[in-house]
Amino acid sequence: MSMTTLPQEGSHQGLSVRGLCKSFGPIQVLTEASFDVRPGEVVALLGENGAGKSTVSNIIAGSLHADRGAITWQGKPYSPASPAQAIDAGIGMIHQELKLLPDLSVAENVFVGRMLTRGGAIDRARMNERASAQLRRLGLNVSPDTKVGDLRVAAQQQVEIAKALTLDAKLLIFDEPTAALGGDETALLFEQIRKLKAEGMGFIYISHRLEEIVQIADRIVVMRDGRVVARHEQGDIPVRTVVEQMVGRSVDRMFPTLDEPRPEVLLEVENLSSPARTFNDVSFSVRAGEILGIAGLIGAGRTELVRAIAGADPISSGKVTVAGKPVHLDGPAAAIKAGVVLVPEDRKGQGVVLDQTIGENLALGNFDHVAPGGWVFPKAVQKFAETGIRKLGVKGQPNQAVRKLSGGNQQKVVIAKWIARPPKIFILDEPTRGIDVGARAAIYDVIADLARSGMAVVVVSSDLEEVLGLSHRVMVLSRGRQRGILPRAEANNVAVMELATS
Amino acid sequence: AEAKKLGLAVANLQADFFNQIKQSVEAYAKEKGLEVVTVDAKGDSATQVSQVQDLITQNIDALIYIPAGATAATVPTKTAKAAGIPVINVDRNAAGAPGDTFIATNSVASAKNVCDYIAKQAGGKGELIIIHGQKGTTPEVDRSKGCGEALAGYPDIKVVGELWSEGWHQDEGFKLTQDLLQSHPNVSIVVGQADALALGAAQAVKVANLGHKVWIAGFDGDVAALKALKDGVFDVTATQQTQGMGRLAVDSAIKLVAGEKVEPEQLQDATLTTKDNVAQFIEKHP
Amino acid sequence: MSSKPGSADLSVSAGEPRAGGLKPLFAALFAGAKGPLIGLILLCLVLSVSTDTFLTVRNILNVLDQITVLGIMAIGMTLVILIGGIDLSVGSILALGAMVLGYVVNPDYLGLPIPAGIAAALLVGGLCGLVSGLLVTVAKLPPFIATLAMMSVARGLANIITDGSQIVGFPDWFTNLSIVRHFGFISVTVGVMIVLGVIFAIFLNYRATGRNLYAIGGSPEVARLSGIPVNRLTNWVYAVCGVLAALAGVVLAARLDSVQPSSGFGYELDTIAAVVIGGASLSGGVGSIGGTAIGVLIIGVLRNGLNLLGVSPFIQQIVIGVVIALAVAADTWRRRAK
Amino acid sequence: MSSKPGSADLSVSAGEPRAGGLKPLFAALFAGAKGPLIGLILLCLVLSVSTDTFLTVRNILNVLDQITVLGIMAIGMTLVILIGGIDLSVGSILALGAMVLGYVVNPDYLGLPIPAGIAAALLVGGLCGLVSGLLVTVAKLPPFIATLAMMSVARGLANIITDGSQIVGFPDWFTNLSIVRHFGFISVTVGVMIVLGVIFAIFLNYRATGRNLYAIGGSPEVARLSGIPVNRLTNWVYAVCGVLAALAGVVLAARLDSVQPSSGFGYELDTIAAVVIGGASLSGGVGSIGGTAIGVLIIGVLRNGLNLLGVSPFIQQIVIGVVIALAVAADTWRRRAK
Ligand SMILES: Nc1ncnc2c1ncn2[C@@H]1O[C@H](COP(=O)(O)OP(=O)(O)OP(=O)(O)O)[C@@H](O)[C@H]1O
Ligand SMILES: Nc1ncnc2c1ncn2[C@@H]1O[C@H](COP(=O)(O)OP(=O)(O)OP(=O)(O)O)[C@@H](O)[C@H]1O
Ligand SMILES: [Mg+2]
Ligand SMILES: [Mg+2]
Repeated sequence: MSMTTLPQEGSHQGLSVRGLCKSFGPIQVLTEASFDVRPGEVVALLGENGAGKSTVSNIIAGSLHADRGAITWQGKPYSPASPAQAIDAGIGMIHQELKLLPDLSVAENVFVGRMLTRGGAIDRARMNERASAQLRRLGLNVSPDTKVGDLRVAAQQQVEIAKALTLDAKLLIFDEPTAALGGDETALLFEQIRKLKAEGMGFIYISHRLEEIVQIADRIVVMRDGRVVARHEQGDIPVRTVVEQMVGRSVDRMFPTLDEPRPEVLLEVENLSSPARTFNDVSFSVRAGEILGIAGLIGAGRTELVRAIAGADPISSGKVTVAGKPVHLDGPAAAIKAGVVLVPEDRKGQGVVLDQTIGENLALGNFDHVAPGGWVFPKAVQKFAETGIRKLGVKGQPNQAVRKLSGGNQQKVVIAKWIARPPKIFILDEPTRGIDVGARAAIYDVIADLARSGMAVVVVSSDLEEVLGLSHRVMVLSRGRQRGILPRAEANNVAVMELATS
Repeated sequence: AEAKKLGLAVANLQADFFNQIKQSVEAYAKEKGLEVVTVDAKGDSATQVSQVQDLITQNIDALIYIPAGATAATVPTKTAKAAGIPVINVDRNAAGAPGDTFIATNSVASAKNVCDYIAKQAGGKGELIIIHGQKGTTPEVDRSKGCGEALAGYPDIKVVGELWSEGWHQDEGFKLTQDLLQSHPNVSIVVGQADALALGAAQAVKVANLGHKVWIAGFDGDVAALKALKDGVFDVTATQQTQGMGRLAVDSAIKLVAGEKVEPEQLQDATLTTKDNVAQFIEKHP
Repeated sequence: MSSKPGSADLSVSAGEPRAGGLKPLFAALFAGAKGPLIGLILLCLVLSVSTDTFLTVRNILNVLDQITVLGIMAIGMTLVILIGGIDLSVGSILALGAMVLGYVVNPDYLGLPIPAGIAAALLVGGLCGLVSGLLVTVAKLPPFIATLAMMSVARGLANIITDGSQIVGFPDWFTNLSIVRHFGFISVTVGVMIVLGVIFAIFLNYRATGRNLYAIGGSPEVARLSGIPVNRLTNWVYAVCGVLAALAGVVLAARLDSVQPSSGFGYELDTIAAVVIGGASLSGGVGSIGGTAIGVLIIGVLRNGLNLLGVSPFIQQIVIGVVIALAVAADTWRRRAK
Repeated sequence: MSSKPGSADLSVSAGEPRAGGLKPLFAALFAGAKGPLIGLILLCLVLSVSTDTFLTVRNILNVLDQITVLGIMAIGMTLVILIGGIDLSVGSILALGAMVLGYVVNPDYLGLPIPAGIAAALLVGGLCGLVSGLLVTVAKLPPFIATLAMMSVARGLANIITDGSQIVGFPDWFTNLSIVRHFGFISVTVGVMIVLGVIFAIFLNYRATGRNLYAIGGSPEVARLSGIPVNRLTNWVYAVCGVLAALAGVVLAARLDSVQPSSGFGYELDTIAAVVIGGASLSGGVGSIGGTAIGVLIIGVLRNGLNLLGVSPFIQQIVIGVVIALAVAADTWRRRAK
């Protein structure tokens, strides 16, 4: 394990973090964390869900305060009392959870808190122009007057990135900026980062997509359970090594072996179209024990499609049959009753009630199982929750508020919720967004187990490796239309991308 | 000129007293073949100013004005007069800008009668509590004054507690009395400054189960209260001549429009009403 | 705060109930209202010391009587606020319910038996609530506007029934419901309030539908995606709130032995205040019947106490404002001290 | 609804203003209030046809006079609601401001010149608002509770000044401010309301601080992370709302030529209603002065029109409820039709 000794703090013009400690109540989430970020370099901060990456970042960005430890920034002691002070000092951050204002325009979101003015009045033209330019560089072509709430998640993420990039910052912290992005958007982002790097800007880069790290990181800091367990002086460390350091054991394989599907068809989708034509005339079927992957570029209509199948959005025409019985798609309740469940894409807005506990979230929608005769016994809920927590390895207690979980653990709660029913059709939209490698392997195992137990599973993912590694067959969507279904043997990067861009 | 259309600006139709006057004005005007446009200020003088403006816009020939708010506002009267419309003030008059005539009950004198009666009935001694109306309003001030004058003649009657309601409501009368009886269980006289308050007080006395007679006085002579009085729920009230005042207001309006002279003040007596004479008022409200 | 994994957490905090675990009844009941509870206790202590009448059985029974109407309405309002709504129409529905009762049973009008009158009142209240609910779920009006409209309409209807006059006189057995104290201490109306409170507390804590209301308040979208019939439950909640408001009207009728279209004016603010003082959040998802009970009691005890002290009405207004602010702020301080 | 990249989007809708170009003033002003605007226009049309007095210059000037008090308060309330707050104390602060004015200028009391009285009134109003703001930002009270407490305290203070009595009589030039119509049509008080409306519309649309209020309402957390001084601005907003409520009290004093401690009772609901009818969301971040103007006008025109039609008061209550619901529902239908 490489653990270089750190230079004297403040010995360079960048950021030195020394011995940061932080507890939430009785739990210590950060123990003696130390590392450096020098001007003009990208430091990747890696670690499992709940390792403390966001916590240390929030302390640097002024939205949390350390219990102990010191930070030096540009040679001077630095302890921001508020995000405003951090921004003034030249340190900005993109938070893991989207921090946008849905009712304001794209341009206003980009410049919130530091609107451009001329003669005391807001200079909309200049704000629009600069926001547009920055967004175009990131590959997003929307009017800067669009309300952010009207954008899909990926575009919102890009707005968030644009917001950070237009900051007049010397150090930027990116907490999982690419979780919602596709390959092209990510490449464009890296291009921006490299350019700014050349201008002397420093970056802390957090991601669970380890393949990105090789491309962008100059150095790597690995955290586990709130401690820095490794520091690498170069970015091209074998993924295997990093993973071992992150999870404290070796992860021998990522994807599980898949069993042969059973012959009977469980899910039959025929000529499904949405009113807004975000998907059009889509037909496919999934057999019991089969995993169907749905691939496509961002905005291909995958989310809309699976939401419609789960009854969350209306359709304009078409038919969905589950186990030979047609489903009336008039709301999620009907779909759930018919055995169709969905793990939605936007976990914060659609997956969990943030202010409720893990136990309550798991029980929600499952009372027909947890509460015999409609009576909710706390013990039954507790047991149910413990089972779900154990199965998915959620780092938390049934009585803990979901808001206080790390992002990855929140995602696990959403998946855990539906497992116990058990449903017939299990649909997962971006199931491993923001989930660490170790847990990801665990989730893949769970998904394979679901199939093995006889469910039909549908997995939507922008992570091509994931779709390919996990699916019996891969359906590719492009601009709302079904471009083909590839069997496992024929599904590879090139074939899928070809269809996706057609 | 001949009156065709009357404007009626009521202080607050949720108070039975005002509602009675309104019903009387409307009924009597219909008899006389006049149109009446009624507006209800719901107790707010600013609203009433707006409403009077609206009435004037409709070219009313005369305004019957029952001022809303704690005390009479002058602006409606001024505005109407500026538009050449005669104003008949009912119940309250504004010091700075009196109406062409003022129709009201002589509150001070009537309240004095009521308190005098109840004091006498109680044998001129005992503990007394007062449930006031909304503090600072004209009727509250006048009725307190009248009652105070009467009680001055009964040195053996001790006022042991008084509380103020915020909106003359019956449930307030109930609660306030209940709370006062807590500290003063020996009370033998309750003065409610309005029938609603008295009825609430009566209910509180009933609930308290004090074991001795408590004399209860009200004021106004609300239709419903008179029935209760007959049933012995409480003991005395002063019946204001709501019907009479309504008719008088319409007659005055007709006269004023026709250019005839009307007395600037037409004070009505409120009749002391007890179980003995209540039947006639239930039969036909004065 | 959250307990360490595996460690025995002995301190039970009301703020974050142990949902999965054995949720102590006390914690569940007063979730989020520990500060106000402290406030209430302090208030009672101060009044017990400063007056010799406050802490008498009779006075306490009086306070219970006095809060019945507010208490019953506050139960319905708790449900509405839990799902992230608000109901401004309760005061008007109270008046409408009472007037319907009076109209149906008074010999001068329909003269039917009391039970018929009560049924009619509750039905009308429920219908009003249902209309509010439909305005929210179908016409997509903000609850504030939907119930503001209903507030105006219901008040108008209450007035029209008798052209604004009151109706006096009910049979003795009916008014006795709020007067005669059974078992030496409890009147039927107070009993009804307590029973309703217990039923709804159980419903909210131990029935699946009750838990679902919390989820709706926490996030209607998540609830919908979890298969909860959000719109249907929303309609029900407003309807139940309407029924309870009308029931409060019936109780008021028994209490006053009369009904009047002006009653309940301004009660909406009192009711909402009671629920919010009790720790509920107007953005939904947080609140409890126990908390509401505390809120109702704070308001009731405060008014009663100030009257016992003979405080002048204007000073009362100031004291009430200050005490309400302090009672709720106590919760902030308590959390901060932790 | 994002416009297709590259395609020329010619339809300019108010809800989703046009890309890139100058945000049309109209769209910005009435953002989110197109439905109510349609409602207002329909209302005016119906009244113009059904009465021969509604569409007269005199009546329109009357309506403007009548809405001044509500309009001025609604401007402050718009700011408060924009940042996700609510202010229940405006009616009481109005009364307190008016009483302070009366106390300072009336010869029976201090007898100082009117400008001193106005300054004192605005100062007291601002202080009350500031206290509400501090209760929200420092004591962390929910705005509903903080301003409910202030509502009670301010009313108490207003009453105490003269022990509940009114103060009558101001110099003629003062009352003329609301009576004399300059340039043949506009009184000073109406002028003040319009100027304030324009100033605050500009502030909200074109000043960075104004836009920051939208950000705070959208998400205080995001605003804080973006370096916006959330607490400071929140305090300011409540203070400004207090100042405007006191100013409304001054206007009312000129209008009534007297001040009374009971005035403004229940105005909080009217004011909040006007803002919400105008398309603002009680959860914050959405709303505009233009929308509020429409809300205020709908309430004003409705009351005026029903009086002109001679509709009986009880029926009026029903009609007002129905029209408010319809006006706001129009927005739902408009969106759905799209
Ligand atoms: N406000 C809070 N209160 C209590 N515990 C918290 C709070 N915020 C975070 N935690 C806990 O602190 C630990 C570290 O969380 P953090 O968000 O820093 O993890 P992370 O490394 O960013 O994980 P992920 O990759 O899932 O985002 C977690 O166990 C989390 O549950
Ligand atoms: N909230 C929204 N408002 C308007 N258009 C939307 C919205 N969400 C999605 N769209 C549009 O619908 C289409 C399909 O989007 P969808 O989110 O289903 O795509 P996806 O393939 O799931 O991509 P993603 O990776 O973003 O989830 C896109 O053209 C997108 O612009
Ligand atoms: Mg994180
Ligand atoms: Mg998607």
